[in-house]
Formats: sequence, structure tokens, C-alpha cells
Amino acid sequence: MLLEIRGLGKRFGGLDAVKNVDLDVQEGQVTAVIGPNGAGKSTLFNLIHGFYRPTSGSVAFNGRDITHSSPHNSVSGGIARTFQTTHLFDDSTLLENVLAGRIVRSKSNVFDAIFHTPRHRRESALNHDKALEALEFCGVAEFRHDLASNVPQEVQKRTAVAMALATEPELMLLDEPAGGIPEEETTDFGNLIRSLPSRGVSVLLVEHKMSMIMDLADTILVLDHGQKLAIGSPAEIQSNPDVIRAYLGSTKDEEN
Amino acid sequence: MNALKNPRILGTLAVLVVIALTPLAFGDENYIMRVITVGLCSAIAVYGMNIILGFTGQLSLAQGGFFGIGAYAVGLLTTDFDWSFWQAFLVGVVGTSAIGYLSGLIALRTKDEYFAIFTMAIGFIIFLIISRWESVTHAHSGVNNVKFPEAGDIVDFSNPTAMFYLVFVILLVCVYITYAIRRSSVGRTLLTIRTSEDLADAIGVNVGLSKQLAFAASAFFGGLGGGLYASVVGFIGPDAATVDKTFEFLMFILVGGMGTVAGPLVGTMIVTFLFEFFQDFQAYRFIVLGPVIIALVIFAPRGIVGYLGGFIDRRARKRRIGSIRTNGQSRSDGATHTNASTRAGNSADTATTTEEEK
Amino acid sequence: MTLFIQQLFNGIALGGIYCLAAIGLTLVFGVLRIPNLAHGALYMLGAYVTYFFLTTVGVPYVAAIGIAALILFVLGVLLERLVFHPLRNAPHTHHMIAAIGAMFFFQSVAQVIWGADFKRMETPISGSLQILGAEISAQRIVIIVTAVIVLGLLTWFIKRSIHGQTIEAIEQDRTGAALVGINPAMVSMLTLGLSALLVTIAAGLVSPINLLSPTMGAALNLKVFAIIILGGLGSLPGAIVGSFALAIAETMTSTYISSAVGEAVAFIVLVAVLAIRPTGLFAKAVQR
Amino acid sequence: LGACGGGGGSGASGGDDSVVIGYTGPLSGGGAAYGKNVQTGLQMAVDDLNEDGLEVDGKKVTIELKSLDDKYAPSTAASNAQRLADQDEAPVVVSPNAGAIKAIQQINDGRSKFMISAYTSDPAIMQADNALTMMIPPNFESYAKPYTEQGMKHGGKKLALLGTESEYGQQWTKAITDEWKKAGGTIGADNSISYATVSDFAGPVSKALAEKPDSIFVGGPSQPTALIMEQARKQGFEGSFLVMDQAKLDEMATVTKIENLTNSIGVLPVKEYDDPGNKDFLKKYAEVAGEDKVATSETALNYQSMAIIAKAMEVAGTTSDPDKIRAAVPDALSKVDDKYKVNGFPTKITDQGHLMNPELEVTYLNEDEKYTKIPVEQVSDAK
Amino acid sequence: MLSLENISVGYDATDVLHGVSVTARPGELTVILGANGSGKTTLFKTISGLLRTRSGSIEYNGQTIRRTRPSSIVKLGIAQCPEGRHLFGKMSVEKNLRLGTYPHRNRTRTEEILSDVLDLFPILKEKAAQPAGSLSGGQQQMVSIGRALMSDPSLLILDEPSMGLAPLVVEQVLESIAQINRNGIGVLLSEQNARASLSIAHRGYVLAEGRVVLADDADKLLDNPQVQAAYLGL
Ligand SMILES: Nc1ncnc2c1ncn2[C@@H]1O[C@H](COP(=O)(O)OP(=O)(O)OP(=O)(O)O)[C@@H](O)[C@H]1O
Ligand SMILES: Nc1ncnc2c1ncn2[C@@H]1O[C@H](COP(=O)(O)OP(=O)(O)OP(=O)(O)O)[C@@H](O)[C@H]1O
Ligand SMILES: [Mg+2]
Ligand SMILES: [Mg+2]
Repeated sequence: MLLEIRGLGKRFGGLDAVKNVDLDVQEGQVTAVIGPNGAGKSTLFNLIHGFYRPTSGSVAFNGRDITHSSPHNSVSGGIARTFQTTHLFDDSTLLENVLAGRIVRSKSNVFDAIFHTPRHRRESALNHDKALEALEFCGVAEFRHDLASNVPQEVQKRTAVAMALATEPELMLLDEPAGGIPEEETTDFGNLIRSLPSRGVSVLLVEHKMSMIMDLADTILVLDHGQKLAIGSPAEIQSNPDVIRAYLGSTKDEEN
Repeated sequence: MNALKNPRILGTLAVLVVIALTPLAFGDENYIMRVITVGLCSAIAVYGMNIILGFTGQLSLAQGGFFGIGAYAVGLLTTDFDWSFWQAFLVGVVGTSAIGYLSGLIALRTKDEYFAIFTMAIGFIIFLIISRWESVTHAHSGVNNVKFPEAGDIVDFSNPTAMFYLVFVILLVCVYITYAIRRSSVGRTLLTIRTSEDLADAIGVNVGLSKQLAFAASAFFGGLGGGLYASVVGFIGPDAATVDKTFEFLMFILVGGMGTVAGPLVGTMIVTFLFEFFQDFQAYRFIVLGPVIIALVIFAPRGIVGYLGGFIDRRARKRRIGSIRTNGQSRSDGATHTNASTRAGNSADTATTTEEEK
Repeated sequence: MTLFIQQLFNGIALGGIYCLAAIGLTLVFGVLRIPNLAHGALYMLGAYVTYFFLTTVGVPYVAAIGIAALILFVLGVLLERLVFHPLRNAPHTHHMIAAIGAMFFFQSVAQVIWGADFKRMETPISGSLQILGAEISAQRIVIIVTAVIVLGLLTWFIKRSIHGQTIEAIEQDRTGAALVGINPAMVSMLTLGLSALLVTIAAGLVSPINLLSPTMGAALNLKVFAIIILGGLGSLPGAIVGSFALAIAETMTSTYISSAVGEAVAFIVLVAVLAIRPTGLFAKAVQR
Repeated sequence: LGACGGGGGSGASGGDDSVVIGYTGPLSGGGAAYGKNVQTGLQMAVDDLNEDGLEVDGKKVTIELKSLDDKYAPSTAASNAQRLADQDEAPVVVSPNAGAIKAIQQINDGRSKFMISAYTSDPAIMQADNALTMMIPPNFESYAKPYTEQGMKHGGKKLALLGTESEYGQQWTKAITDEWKKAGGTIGADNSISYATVSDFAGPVSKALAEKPDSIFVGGPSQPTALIMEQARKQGFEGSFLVMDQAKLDEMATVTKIENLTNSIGVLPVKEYDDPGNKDFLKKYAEVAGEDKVATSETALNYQSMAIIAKAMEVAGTTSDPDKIRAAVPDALSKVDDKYKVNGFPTKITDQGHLMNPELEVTYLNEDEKYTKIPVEQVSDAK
Repeated sequence: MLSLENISVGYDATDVLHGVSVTARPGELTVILGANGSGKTTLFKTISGLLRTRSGSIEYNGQTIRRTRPSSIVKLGIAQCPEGRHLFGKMSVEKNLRLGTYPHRNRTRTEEILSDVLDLFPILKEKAAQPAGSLSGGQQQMVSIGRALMSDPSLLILDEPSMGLAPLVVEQVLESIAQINRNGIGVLLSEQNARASLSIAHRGYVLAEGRVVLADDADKLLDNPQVQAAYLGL
């Protein structure tokens, strides 16, 4: 078991943003979290990654308890994440952005930099290669010299993934990676995510685009008011009356 | 070494060479040598500010205080305790860094303006201690006859030119360190923090620790500059630690160009001589100087070096974009969508400077 | 005991002054997102202009303060237009330096016009009254009362009237504000004007109990910044609480410990508070 | 670097016919008023001297006063002095604050040489035994004894300390404390406050009065000192005031009613001196500074000392050699024209370089607002 | 009646819109389709006066607003729910909504519209007192739409209002937009979901790389093979 969440909960003032959630994320799978707005999906991510401190419950990664570890520890531990609203370093090029993702894997320190040690040189080279590889994998290598603020939104979304990829994670948390990408373009994007497990990167995903979720996810967790509403395969979820009532509604566009 | 092809590095080197040669021209002009040497001392402290402000984007206003600590450490230890300059200098610098690190522990819990004003408070408290703790610091009576660095009979540092070169060499080291940090992963770490702490956090940067170290480093430079300053001027009073001093530094760094390698030095020299020049207006000089300062930040917001640097970049990017276009990427034209949340403030004008607010 | 009462009232009066100064500053910070380091200089000018109308022109005290407040309002508006508006997209560092430039400028101007030496401002309000055995001068009572009234009006304006809320709106999102029909440029000018007006009232009230000099603003400046940070930037209640807390702390420490500590106490308190609450006393949480 | 060339370019280059006397002092910021008073005295003297015409070994010499602002910051003062000496070849630089003078003493007797005309009553600058320093005002420590005697005579044995927190104020507080104790008096807590930054004196005063003192030591700049005394009287203090020499009773009378200032010991107002040149000086001062402004010793003493410097150059027969000029001061003293004697003119100079006026006096301002003079025997500057 | 006559707009050096002409007839629902980066947001920012045109003219009800301030444009009745929401993060949801009424400040109207908005997004009732910034992404989107409505506009501009909303809510939102439009308010909409938006629209424009490549009645566009290929995945 890659990630084990047990009885996780977070209160904001009077409100249970997340309440008593259990979830197992299998190695090499794409697990999706869906649910109405305000169901607690982003909060759940923030809890796993250590941005928020849980008010109850526990999170274990590779059997190691990480309930209270801080974000940067989670990353070095092998959990990467992207944000709901695309976050990039706007005034740096895409390459610089992804290079930033390498920081966590860099061993060399100030003194290496000052004395320009072999280790430092070796590492810089390595980082550069890895970053480029990540960009290529996400299919945006040709934009590497453009400023993040000047590339199309889809490219930005892909770069965000590349940046997460550069940290060499075992698990990637994607919060609405395809938000703001038109339905018809999501298929390409889906393929990108689909291909992550083959790279040894399991995925935990929040998304509202059903068409995409349904042909991506192996397992789907449905949250509502911070609590588990249902969990199961896409087929089960699609046919689950509670889910339809609370979330899907009468989905007309099955055919695409 | 293709570094020499990089106009940035070339420019920096040019500036350094010019300054290195000043003694040939003004060696016997005690006044000019004094102004320059004192300027170099400030420049060292300003490089410290450049690390915390220019790289991590945290505006630290304690620098004047750290400068003062360095100065007083050397001043008091070489006089009241009769240590050698070098011992005092070492202790002073290490001490300043330590104090910097400790105050950073609290200061860095705060962000943005809170951090700025908070550090300003720290600086002011340091000043109050120095100017009120009569029994130790001699308060306003100041410290007299601070020792020159000892060097057996190899060099005589009471000679302004010798002192100048000592300070200059130490400054060179600072410049190099800045340069090394900037182009290393360390520098990248700091720059990510500057653009977005959340994001830096998300990609595994230990934001707290990095800022902590950057802050300590800036204090270190502050102590370095202060210690040398004490020896250069021979007498120090509390005016070496005022908040005004911090703002002087800030002015230097802005006029020179934040986050650049040559900026602090250029800015310091230009503003220092601007001030000396306007001395002839006595009390009324600020009627002129005030508006001049305002004009500078309005019309040269990225500082002199920053401006030149931007110029270079733009030319470079034009070339690249051209090449991308030609390799038939229909999508790569112009640029797309910037996510509004990071672009708060009226996006009507895209003249936003690279030194970001947040 | 009477000493304590005495100092308590002195503290409250001082708090009133800080308050009038701090509120303007915190508003300006909120709207323009800039720490206006020239605030102390505005305070100084406010005092001198009041002095000018009171002694040189010879209009009555209250009128003098009123006229001065209006003049400083205009000056504030100009300051925004000429200095801060052009910098609206620059980082704070730039504003700080620009503000310092303005401060230097104002100080020299004052010195050129009114000379460098201290000036005394006489007030018609004389006499004093006995409260619990303590001797409280009428001037201080006036300060306290005025401060309370002005604060009341202001708080109502900001919190209740929609026009006041525009200030808060802009503090939080300029584009958003523009899209609901608020004109940020206008509000910015008016806010800086307002801050200058308030600080002038403060100066006009306090001048009679001490002296005018071109540098009188410097001491106030740092303290007021400590106050608004302490309270939480852009927070009215924060500024108010902070002002009185620090003022009383100041008078009390300098009475019962030493005046050196009294001078430092504002900053010591600040450090202590921020160490525990890094965003000041009154700040709201927002999701990342 | 061009800028600095320009900075230096101005001012005479030490030609035969004209000599620059340098002045660095606080001309802006907190100390500006003080700095300006000194500057006025110097300028008045320079004008008069040029009018009389000065002759140095056969050549007519006009004096030019060059002033630079140091905002009371020692390091700035030092570089200003350095600049005046190098760029303008000033043989003498005047500085009116102890810190600055100490900083300048680091540089005036080595690679570059110039004489410091030091306007401070802090003897520490004499202990630096810097051969080229001339100290103008009397050593403040001399005041402690007469102050104590008078204070006790008109007040009582319990003294409250309410001086300014400046360096100088602190030294005074210390001196007075020692002397007062020596005379068997008791001292309350040290309530020194920084006269510049405290925004409301009522607090500190009521704190001091809470100790029920018979006498209070006050003093800093005249105007705030006046306010403090006014406060004290308002709060019902009847005892005597010991007013530090930085504050001038007659200047204080311009911001508060004189009855608030009575029963106090202080330095003698300029107008109370009966030196030959005194009256004309006051007349001229009124023309320069305006009727309502009171002439203070900062102005008067520097007026005198400038005349001494000029005469010394004349006697030494050089405008460029500081050592000679300094050496010539003793005989110069006796040769200075009476019109320049306005405020207890010194008749000798100690070996360390302190100008001495044998019959130094302080004053007691009594209930009917009259000044009575009290002779002072002066202490030595040695530690 | 809003009409843009071949306007060109850009950032820095590069133009983003090249001679775009669009008209939104009063009371009609006009939809702007286009891939990412095609210029929809830029177009809307320009209408609201957040960006200045390099050339071309913009008129609203016969009055030229090309150089008018955003604040004044809102007062003319053009409200926008922008991309990226731009809420007042620290203010309560209710205050956010009430500030929406700044242009008219009419008490009775305010209460009417407010209750309408709260019916539209019931969740906001619970959140009324919470700082807007603490809401979930989708909830914030709702507040933003609500705030735009509060100004009682005659033309409502919505930039990808369904972004980040749950499918159920997307349906509701589109439905309610249609409703708003039926109540006589003109709507200018940019949407990812071409099918759904076209089905409620009167007219549609297709933007590509800053140019209008198609402009027609909504139903015609639905049958248009190009559109079907590009946007309806048929
Ligand atoms: N910092 C906070 N303070 C107070 N309440 C919060 C905070 N963060 C989230 N909440 C509340 O917790 C609930 C869950 O928020 P969350 O962002 O996790 O929803 P979500 O599932 O991501 O919704 P969406 O799909 O719209 O992004 C919401 O009701 C929100 O109002
Ligand atoms: N602030 C900006 N600075 C520079 N270029 C910008 C800026 N904002 C947008 N652009 C450019 O303008 C073009 C159009 O962007 P715009 O956001 O209008 O497209 P859009 O149709 O709204 O895309 P999306 O569907 O992603 O919202 C893009 O190429 C983008 O690179
Ligand atoms: Mg979310
Ligand atoms: Mg858009």
C-alpha cells in the first residue's frame, strides 16, 4: 500500500471541511477524488501534503507515518503536488521552473557553489538533463525558453506536472489539473496523466471533468461535505444513485 | 571561459576594475580615498541586503543594526579590551551572524511588510541599546582610536591606500559569493521563495531554513562591513547603527539594482558621491535631493544595473522567440494566459518590474 | 496612587494622539499597500501649518486646526498623485525610498520656512481639573475627547457606509474593486488625503503640550509603524487597540522603570507580539 | 567620481589673498538650531574681520567661511573636516559637538594637518592631547560646585535628576550627582529623558516630583527645558532649579513666562556680560537674526574664537600652517581688538589648548527676576 | 447594444486581438468560443476597460466607451464576472455581494437581487458570514457570479463561469444564466462547454488566435461542421 489514510479530519472553526476519511492509494494506480464544490477535496490534498495540520486521523506513506510532516519533507519523501489554480514562477522560463523542481534532489550547498566543486558541476548537469526530460515527457519541451506567463494555459498545466515530476515523486497529487482546459483537449491531457504510473508515479487526482475521470481513474472516491459518500470503480460510481444526486446530476454527454 | 561573452559579467568586471584603479588617481586625496573606502564598507553591507532582499524578496530593515554591531564589536574589543583587530573582527562577524540567525528565528515567522517593519524594530532596538547602554558602549561619547588591522611590517594599514585595498579585496569576495549563489541551485532556491513561498514549499524547498540562512548571511555581510568601517574611520558613534543607515543602504541597492551582482556596488558609489556633491547646499540640499531620490525610483525602478540587464535580456529573448517561430511552432506565438490570481493588481499595465511584490 | 492616575491619563491622551496618526497610516497601507514613511513628516507639517494660522495669521485655535487639516488633505492628495501613483506597480521598497525622499524634502522645506529652532504653540485651552486627586490639564481632556469622537465617526464610515467599504475593497483586490464600479485611483488619493487630515488633527492637538521642530515627526513615525503592525496592517481596531496599549505601556514603563525602556517598549512589545502572532493582533485567515 | 571633483572644486584653493575656515556642524535634523547659532557667530566674525581687513605677512587676506552639514553624525563630521582640509585647504575647522570632534581628532594631526576649533565643554577632547585642538568654552565640570552650593542654599538637600539623555546631559548628570553627594545631599532616581523625542513632559515631571525634591536638575535645549520647568511649577514645585549650561535662561524666557524660571541657577546670559564689545555685538546680532531671537553663548563664543583664530594667523604670519597658527594663539589672545570681546573673553590658553577666562561666572535668577552673578573657580581638564 | 468595431488589443509589444468585431444585442445571450489563449479574456478585459484598445471603437448603447474608466463602465450597466474571480478575500461573502451594488446602491433592489442570488447558490447562505477567501474554489466562483449580478446590470459578462464547478452545479449555473437572460439581461459568455453554452445562446462567435473566424446564430453554429469538429468532438 502506497498511501494509507485513516480517519482523517480537519475542522475550520465550526465546519468539518474533511471528516473521518479513509482512503488507500495502490501503487501504480490512478485514484480520483471527486465531489461537489466545497466537499473538501483540496483540503484533503493540503492535509496529505502537510500544508494543513489534521485535527484527527493519520496519513501513512510507504508505511511511514507522515501525518505531521511538513510539505518539503513530504516532497523529499516522494509526494509531489500541483495546485487547483495553476502555480508557476511567472517571470521565469519553463526550464527554470522545472529546474526549481530539482532543488529538493540537490545535495550541493552554498560552498559547493562558491568553490564550484566537481559535485556541484556534476549535479547542475544532471539537474538540467532531468528537467529537460520531464519537459519532454509532458510534451512542452519546445516552450522551455518562454516565460511561464506567456504560454497557453494548457502548456502551463503541463509544465506544472513536469515541475512536480522533476522532484522524482512516487505519488503525485493533482488538484484539477485540467481546470480551464476545454473538454475536447482534455483527452491529450488525460493520456499524459495515464502515462504517469508507467513511470512509477502513482496519481491521486481531483477533477470535475467527468469524461476525463471516468476513462482515467482505477478507483474513485466521492466526497460530500467532507465525508466519504462512495468509493469504487468508475462504473460503480457512475451508477451510484447518491453520487448522481449529490454530484453528477443527469449527465447527458456520455457519448464522448 | 565563455562567461566573458556575457555582457553582465563583463560590465561587473569593468566596474570592479575602475574602482580598483581609483587609488592611482586619488591615492593622496585623503578625502576622496576616505569617501570611497567608507563607501566600499557600506557596499559590503548592501550586498548582505541584496541576498535577503534581492534573492528571497524579504525586505530586511535590520541591516543598519547589524552594521552597527559589527562596528561596535571591533570598536570596543580593540580599544576597551585591547584585542588585535583580526581577533575582534572575527568575533564581531561571527557574533553578528549569530545574532542575525537568532533574531531571524522570530523575524522569519512574519512575512512581507510585517517582516520589514519587524526587522526595522530589531534594528531600532539595536540602535537604542548601543546609544543608551552607556557603561558598555559609551553611548554618544562613542569609541575612539579603533585599531587598524595589524600586518606585522608587511603592510601599514594606517595608510589609506592599503586600507582601501583590504576593504576592496573583501568586497570582491562578497561579490563573488553573491555571483556564485545566484547561479547555483542555492540561488534558485532563494529566487523560488521570492516568487511564491507556497509554491516553493510545494516543490520541496525548506522555506523556513533557506530564509533563515539567507538572513544570517545578510547579517554576516552587515557585520563584515561594519567591522571594516570601524577600523577605517577610527571613531564610531551610535550613528553607525541608525535606522537611517538602513534606509541609506536600501537607497544604494535600489539605485544600483536589486538582485543584480554589480548593483549594490554601483548604487553605493553613485549615491554616496551624489550626497557628497550636494553637501554644498548644506541644510537645503534635501530640497533638491529629496525630489532627485523620488525621481530615481520612479524613472529607474529597476536601478541602473537592473535597467541595463533588462535591456540585454530583451535583446536575447527577441533572438530566441524568432528562432522558435521559425522551427514551425504555430502555438508558440506570443504568449498565453497568465493566471490572474498571481497577477493581482490592475493587469492593465504589464510594466510590472521583475522584483515582485509577493 | 495619584501618580498612577496622572500617568494613566497622560497615557490615554498620548494614545489618542497615536491613534489619530496610526489610523491614517494603516488605511493608507491597506489601500495603497505602501508603508508611508513620510507620515511623520506630514504630522510635522500639520503642526507647523496650524501654528502658522494660529500665531502668524491669528485665527482661533479650532479654526486653525481645521484650515491646516484641509491644507494637509490637499497635500496628501498631491503626494499620492505625484509620488505614489506613478509607483503603483512597483514593489514596496520603492515606495519606502520615495517616501523617505518626500520626508527629507518636507523637513528641509519646514526648516527653510520656519527655521530650525523649536517653536511654542500657545493654546486658548488652559486650566486643568482634579480627577481622583490627579491634576489633568484641560488640553489632555480635549485630546482624549476629540480622539474618541473622530474614531467613532471614522469607524462608522469605514465599516457601515458603503463608501467607506470601498476602501477595504480596494485593500483586498484592486481589479475586483474596479469591476464593481469603484475607482481605485480616486479612493487612493482620498485615503492619503484623509490620513494627512487625521494626522494634522493629532498634531494640532498635541503641539501646545510640547514643541514644534522640523524633526518632530521622526520620533512619532517609528512608533506609529510599530502600532499598526502590532494591530495588524490595515486593521482599524488593531490600530486603535495598539495605540492605546503602546501609549500606556510607554508612559507606565518610563514612570516605573526608566525612560530609556519607555522609548524601547513599543518595539519590545512589537517583537513579543509578532513572535506569537506573526500577522499582528487582528488578522483574518485565507485559504492557500 | 566626477561628482566629487565637482564637490571639491568649489571654495578657494588656499591662494595668498583668501583663506577658507571650515565649519562642520548640524545644519539640518535635530541639532540644526544649535548648529545654526554657531554658524551665525562665525559668519558675523568673518564679516567684521574682512571689513577691518586682515593682513598676513604683508598680504591682505580675506576669510571665507565654508560650512558643511553633518547632521550631528561624527563620521560625517570627520569626512566633512577631511574634505575642508583637503579640498579647500582650510587650516582650521570648527566643530560644535564632542563626538564629532573626537572623530576629527583621528585625522587632523597625521597625514593631513589642520587645527580644530572645538566648541564643546567636554574635557575629554583635551585628554586626547591632540596638539591641534583648541577648546573654546569652559569645562562644564567647573559648574558643578557653585551649582550645588546655590542649589542647596535656595532649595534643599534633596535633588531630583531630570536632565536630557544626550551624551552631554549624562556627563552633567554624573558631575552634578557626585558634587551634590559630596556636599552631603541626597539624590533621587535618575529621571533623565530624551528632550528631543518625549512628546509630553507632564509624565516625567510628575514622576520626578513624586520624590518630593527640594531642587531639580534640568537642562537640554532651552525650549524643552523651559517647558519642563513650567510643568514643574504648574504641578506645584517651589524649590530651586539647576539649569545645565546647554539651556540659556534668557532664551527660555521666550517660550514661557519668566516667573516659571525664577529661583534657578544657570549660566550667565550673554546680555549680562560687560565685556567691551558686548553691546555692539548684541546690536549686530539683532540685525542679523532678528529682534525676537536671543543671542546665546554658542554664537558669542564662536564670534570671539574666530577673531582669535584670525589674529593667530596674523601673528603666525601664515594662513596655511596649522602648527604655527596654534603656536601663535597665546600672544594672539592679548592682541585681539576689544570689539571682539563679548562674552567673558579668555586671557590665556592651557598647554592642552583650552581657552581660559579667569573670572568665570554663573548666575542665580531670583524671585524678582534679577540675575545675580556668582564667581566660579575652574577645575583642571586632566582626568 | 454593445458593439466592438475591429478592435486591436495587446500586451507589451505583441497584439493579442487583431481587428475583432463583436456585437451583443440587448437582451440576447451571446457566447464566445475559442481555444486557450485565443483572446476571450483579453476581449472581456477590454470591454470592461481594464485594457486599452490600440485601435478600433467600442460603443455601448450608442455611447463610445473606448477610453472610459472601468468604474464608469460598470455604472453604465456592464458587469463582469472575471476569470480568476477577484473577490475581496478577507471580507465576508455577504459584504462581497453587497459591494456589488455599489453602482446603484438602491436599498430595495439590493435586497431583491440578494435573495435571488442566494436562491441561485444556496450554499452561499451558510457561508454568508465567512471570509470569501476561505471558500472552496467553486464556492468562490459562485460568489463572483453573484457579485456581478448584484450590480443589476443590463449586460452581464461571464468569463468561463463554470470553471472548477461540479457537473451538477455547471448545469445549474448554465440554467440560471439562461434564466437571468430570460429576465431580459443581456449576457456575454465565454465557455469551455461549447455544446451546452450554444444550446442556450442566441448568437455565437468563434475566436482563434485573436481573430473572429466564425460568427453566426447559435443554432446554425451547432450544426456547423467546423464547429462540430473543433468543439463538439463529433
Ligand atoms: N482556510 C479555511 N478557513 C475556513 N474554511 C475553509 C478553509 N479552507 C477551506 N474551507 C472550507 O472547507 C470546505 C472544503 O473546501 P475545499 O477547498 O477542500 O473544497 P473543494 O472540495 O476543493 O471544492 P472545489 O471543488 O470547489 O475546489 C469549504 O466549505 C471551504 O469553505
Ligand atoms: N498579462 C499578460 N501579459 C502578456 N500576455 C498576456 C497576458 N495575458 C494574456 N496574455 C496573452 O494574450 C493571449 C490571450 O490570452 P487570453 O487569456 O485572453 O486567452 P483566453 O481565450 O482567455 O484563454 P483561456 O481560455 O485560457 O482563458 C495569450 O496568448 C496570452 O499569452
Ligand atoms: Mg478545490
Ligand atoms: Mg480566459
